[in-house]
Amino acid sequence: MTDEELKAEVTAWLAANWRGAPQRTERFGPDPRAEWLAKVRDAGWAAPRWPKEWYGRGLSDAQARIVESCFAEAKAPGTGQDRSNLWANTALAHATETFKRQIVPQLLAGEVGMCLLYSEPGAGSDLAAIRTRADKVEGGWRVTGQKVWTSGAHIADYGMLIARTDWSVPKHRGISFFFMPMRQKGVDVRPLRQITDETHFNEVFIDDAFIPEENLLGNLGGGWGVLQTALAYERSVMGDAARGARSGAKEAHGDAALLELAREAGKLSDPLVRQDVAQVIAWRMLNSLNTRRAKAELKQGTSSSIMSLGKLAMSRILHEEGRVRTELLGPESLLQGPDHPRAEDANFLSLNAYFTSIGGGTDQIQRNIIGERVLDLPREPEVDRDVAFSAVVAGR
Amino acid sequence: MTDEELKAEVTAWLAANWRGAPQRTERFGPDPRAEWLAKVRDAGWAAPRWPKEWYGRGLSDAQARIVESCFAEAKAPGTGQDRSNLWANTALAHATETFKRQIVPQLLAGEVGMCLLYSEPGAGSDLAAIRTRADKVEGGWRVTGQKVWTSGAHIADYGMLIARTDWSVPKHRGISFFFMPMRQKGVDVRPLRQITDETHFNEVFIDDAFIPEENLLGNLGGGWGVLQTALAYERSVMGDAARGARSGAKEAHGDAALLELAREAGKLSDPLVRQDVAQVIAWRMLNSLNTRRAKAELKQGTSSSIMSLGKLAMSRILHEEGRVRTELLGPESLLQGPDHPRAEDANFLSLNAYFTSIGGGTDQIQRNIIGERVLDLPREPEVDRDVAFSAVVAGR
Amino acid sequence: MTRAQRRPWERDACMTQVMTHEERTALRDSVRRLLADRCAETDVRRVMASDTGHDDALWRELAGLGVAGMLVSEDNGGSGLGPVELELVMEEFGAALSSAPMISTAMAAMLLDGARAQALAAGELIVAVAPLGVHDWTGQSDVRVAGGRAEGVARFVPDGQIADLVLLAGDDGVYAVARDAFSATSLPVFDRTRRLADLHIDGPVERICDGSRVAGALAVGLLALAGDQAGGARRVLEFTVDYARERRQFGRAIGSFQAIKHMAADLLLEAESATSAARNAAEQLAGDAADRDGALALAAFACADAYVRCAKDGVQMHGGIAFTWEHPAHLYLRRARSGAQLFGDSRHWRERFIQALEAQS
Amino acid sequence: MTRAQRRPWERDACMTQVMTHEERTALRDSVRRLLADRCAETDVRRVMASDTGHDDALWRELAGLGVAGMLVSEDNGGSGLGPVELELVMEEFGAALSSAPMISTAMAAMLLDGARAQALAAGELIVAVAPLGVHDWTGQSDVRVAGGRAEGVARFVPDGQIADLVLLAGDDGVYAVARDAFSATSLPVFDRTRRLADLHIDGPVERICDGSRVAGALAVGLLALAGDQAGGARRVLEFTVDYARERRQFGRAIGSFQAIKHMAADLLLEAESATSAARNAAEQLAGDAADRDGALALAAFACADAYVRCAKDGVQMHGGIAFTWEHPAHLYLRRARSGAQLFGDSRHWRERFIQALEAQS
Repeated sequence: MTDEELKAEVTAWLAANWRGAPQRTERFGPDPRAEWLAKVRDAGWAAPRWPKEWYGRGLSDAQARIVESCFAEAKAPGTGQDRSNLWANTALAHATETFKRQIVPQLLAGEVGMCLLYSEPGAGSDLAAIRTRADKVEGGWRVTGQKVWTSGAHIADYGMLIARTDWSVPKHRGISFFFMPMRQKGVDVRPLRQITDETHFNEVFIDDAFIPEENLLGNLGGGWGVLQTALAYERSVMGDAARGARSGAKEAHGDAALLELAREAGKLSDPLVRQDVAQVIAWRMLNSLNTRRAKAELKQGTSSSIMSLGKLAMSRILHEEGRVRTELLGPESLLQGPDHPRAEDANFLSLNAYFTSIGGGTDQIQRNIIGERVLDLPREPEVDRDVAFSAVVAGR
Repeated sequence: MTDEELKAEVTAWLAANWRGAPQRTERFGPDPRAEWLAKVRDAGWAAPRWPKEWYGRGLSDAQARIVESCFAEAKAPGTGQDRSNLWANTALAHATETFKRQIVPQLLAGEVGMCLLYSEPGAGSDLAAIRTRADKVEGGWRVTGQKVWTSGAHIADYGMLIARTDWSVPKHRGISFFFMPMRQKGVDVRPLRQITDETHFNEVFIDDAFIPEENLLGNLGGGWGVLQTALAYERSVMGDAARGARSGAKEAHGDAALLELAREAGKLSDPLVRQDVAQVIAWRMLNSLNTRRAKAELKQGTSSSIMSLGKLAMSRILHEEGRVRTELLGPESLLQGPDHPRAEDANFLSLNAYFTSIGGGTDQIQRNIIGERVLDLPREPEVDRDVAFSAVVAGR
Repeated sequence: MTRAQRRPWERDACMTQVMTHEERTALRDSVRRLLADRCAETDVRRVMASDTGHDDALWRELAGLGVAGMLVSEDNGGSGLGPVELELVMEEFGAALSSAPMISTAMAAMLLDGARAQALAAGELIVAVAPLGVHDWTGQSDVRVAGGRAEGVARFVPDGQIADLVLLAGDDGVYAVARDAFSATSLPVFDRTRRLADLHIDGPVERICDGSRVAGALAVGLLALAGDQAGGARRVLEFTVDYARERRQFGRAIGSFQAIKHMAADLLLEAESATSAARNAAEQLAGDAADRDGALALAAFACADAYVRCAKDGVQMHGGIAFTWEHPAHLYLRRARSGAQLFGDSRHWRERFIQALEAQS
Repeated sequence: MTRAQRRPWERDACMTQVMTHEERTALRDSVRRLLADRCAETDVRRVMASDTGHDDALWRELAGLGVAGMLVSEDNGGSGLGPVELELVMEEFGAALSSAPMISTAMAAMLLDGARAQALAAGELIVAVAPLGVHDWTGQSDVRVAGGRAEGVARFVPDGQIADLVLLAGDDGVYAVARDAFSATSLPVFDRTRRLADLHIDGPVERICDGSRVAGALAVGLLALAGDQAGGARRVLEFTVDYARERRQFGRAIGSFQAIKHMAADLLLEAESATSAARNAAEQLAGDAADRDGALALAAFACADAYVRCAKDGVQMHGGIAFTWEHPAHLYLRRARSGAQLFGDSRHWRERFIQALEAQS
């Protein structure tokens, strides 16, 4: 099929079928657009790069992008999930045949809610130190443990879970990866209140919950590898989703916003304020320029070390912008709540900056990664590297 | 003897003997005041706390301070060496009887020049990793190796040397401590040019130099312990000798100096400059207040964790003052030399700040020490702790 | 305050006799014990959630220990102590996140006499102080006093929501405003351990002293805040270091990693410097020293900055656990942030500090 | 420079054709090879110790590669290249601590035409540029031009000590001063790789163009300096990281300690951001973009600050060895410090940056 034929087919199909769909407002949970998504899936547009057997059309990347651009033009959602659907990609790559048949179509249509069950209270920076255990029983596994920092667990049908299935080997080697059914006795989801007074996350208490045999992804004990591919998907999907302010335009913390706040506060003629505002805006711009350069260099085939710096840079930007906003507001920053949106923004930003500087690997872990993977500095001696995890636990 | 009698005796002795002496201008090397110092020594005033056998008078600390205050009043040097003479104290505590008899009187009279042979190019932060070797021969030791950051080596008669005498044990345990004769073939002293373009230090190349048997201090292999007491003496003697500017009053970098520079530069009305200047002066004051509080707490018998912070604090002060002075001078700071004393000061301070932030343990080492010894945080895993030093060297 | 103006702890004959080190330690320990018992984290959270943000029963008990009347002369039923003791006690209040109206009370003690001072010392009378005119650190109050009446709004007044009496403190005099002549709007504050109110004033006032006492009251308020900050900074560092010793990742206590260890060392320098600054300011104030203004200004910004940094880095060092509401780290961060604005920000006080240096040179 | 004013690389027809990525890389590589060969550390130290601070033979060779005439049009014997190529080459000059008079030459190329431009491109004519009036970043020059003569002192002029010709660049016009109409006092500079001179001018001048070209020349100078700084920052980080990989203490490479590793990671962010800023400024300048002034100002302070920080922390990370004269780390620190003053300090350029933002918003 030529590009033109493909374009014509997609356009015609959209013209015949697309009548709009409800907006998705929650990032997690069952998708209100499920009916439309099922239609897209059944027509083969959901994951056009995938083989026909898996609801796709086996298109090349270039052709798939044509499909995506037709959908984008029509403002219709649902295509390109072969790039963007974390859950479906992970399942397709690693699930058992039986389970894949069941779950992939549901995931493509957004018919099931999903969540991530990775971090634990005792395993944050050191994720491989998880202690949630999955013990083999007739027909599946019994799971007991506790997970934290889970988004959407209260509306999820399945959780992508890492749990320890072998305690006699070093920590990375005894982990397995599952799709755990969430709606069962033994899974208790509680909201986790953040320092920002929001509850975007849950704690999940798992007490003798059951996972059927076929819900194992990858090999038993090979969960760390599955996790790495899932995390890579997640990174490429989520991009840089650091949020700024709470009230008003959440992503509006560009250059103009801070300058505008300084002007509003009557402090734009203050030479100290000008230096501070200039520096924060400069860091934002430098981060954008770095990203742009990284992409350009990747295209030119030269390797780019710059990509990894974004999160660390953003962490400094957010903390420093919180400080400058606070300084700009003076006593007003003592307040919070809907009647004081500028103070709310400054305080929220100051606290939520930790979402970036701690979440998804602290700044400290990030510097380790940059030092070791980008600058090729030697790793630290790892005391638990070659030790059976049960011995590490006993050594506490 | 009553305090009054003691005071009368010292005063009378000084009245009878003290006629002034040449000033000492070099911190190292033979002392031009040697004749006077010998007189003080022979009268028993050089180290009044020491026993009579060792040129002292066996006085209590309180009485010794009376002697010191009489000397101070007369502006006569030479007493209180039982507190201040690093070399004599080390020798008295650890030298062999034979060597002590010879060297202690010479040291008290400043008749011999001394230097410290501790650091090596490969053993800076990790001082215990020295590789200068001392091999046993008939009647003494043969030494080969290289030392750096030695002050006064070119005018020294002896160097206090640490060298490795046993390679088969972990690094701290194979070190011995010597008084090495410097004026011999096999000891080559070369000036070391610093980034400030000064040469306060030397490199010392040692090639098969000889140390007589009796010049060993402490036990063979016990040098690390001797070193610790010598370092403790040194710290208490030297105090905080971080230097400031090169031209003019070297120690004048107090509060007034920076303020005065800002005024001279016509920038004292600049609000940014005012903030910067205020902050540097504040850090200096806080450091003084910390020191004062530490001393007061020590007197009250409560332990003080504050004392250890001074060097780290001073490091920040010096680097930041260098920055602010540079900022104050603007283009003038591009210059150097005697015709541009303000620029010379700013640039010297900016470079010489590393004397404090690197010398005598880098800021990084200092933070380790504070973290471990003051805050009781656990040490890092030490890969070379229990390994024969020869194996550590082989593992490079 | 003018040099000549004597403060309560100087006015009183017995006050020339300073407390001994042992007496001070005993006072501090008794406050510490009471707060450990009655101002534990659960109590702090309970008071945070309450309407008034005030634990009156605890305040009465503190008054019983002589804390409320610390700066009130013994003639007036107070303990007749001075800035050094105030600062020491405030370190405990700060460490415990106490919302007791101690800063307001200390300031009021510098302005009140007689029966009101007595009621203040007994913990029966809560008094808020609103600095006006050149002393208005908010820049937003607009109360005008004329003909025995006052009208306008005093903004961001600490403890205003529970005040029985308000003192308007301006250069031209100090005026008492009784309960029926003002209404308080409790402000929705980011730091719920330190309540603030806008006071809408409209009614008769009573002139209680001239303006020369105001600077002394403000100095005491600033000192009390500095003590609170120094105590808070040390406490947040303390529990952060405790956590770093216990929390294990990668098979090691996280405090064994240099990233954490070195942050802790830097914070120790900050927290100890803040403590030195606050205690020095107290001594200078007690001794009526020549560089008192500089010492106070230094304490103001050194303590504010140190607390913010310790609280901020403390959260970072904890990692995820401190991102939860139920962990106390953010309570300290909120308190540090509110203290850094109260009575003027660090930039203001650095400017005042260099002014003091200029005046001396 | 006014928007309408076209720069050489636009004036020339062939210049609309930008160099390909491969051509640029080839240019950079040839400069890099030449510098590796002829501007190694020993060469740098030799030139530092010399009276003139200039390696004329190397400069002629660089001219032979087309570097001196980079911004000179092909008509005038130049290479007719643009800001993007200039910036790239300057990164190499900065990395190698080259004292070649490239910044001056690039600025002069924006102001000269004809035979002089030709001699400039050939490396035969060294031209120093002294910005006057509103452009005088030193604030200390006092040259007056009137009646075909100039008199006064132009301060801190780069390469003034070797200049055959001086261009006085003011708002009201650009004037050439021949060798016999000025005398140069070579200044005792802290960074001996970047020589400066005070020029005592007294004699006839020749008006060569009006003042509208001056801003363009200054922009090119600023860009060249930014490139130098970005290249220097990356190089000092590079050899510091190399050292941290090799140097062992406590039985481990020091780069395995978080204290060193994390500093290196932070410096990488600085050095890469500087590089992005400098290259972006070059593109904006080449494209005559609307936010060119902002991009240049951003590069000016981002590159200066990044270089100072990388050079400073680089010394610290090395430890004692970098406190010696014979180690090259301090040469980079000196160069970073001199660049941070040249053409105005970071504070000045942050102010210009926010002005550019205001103009856009």
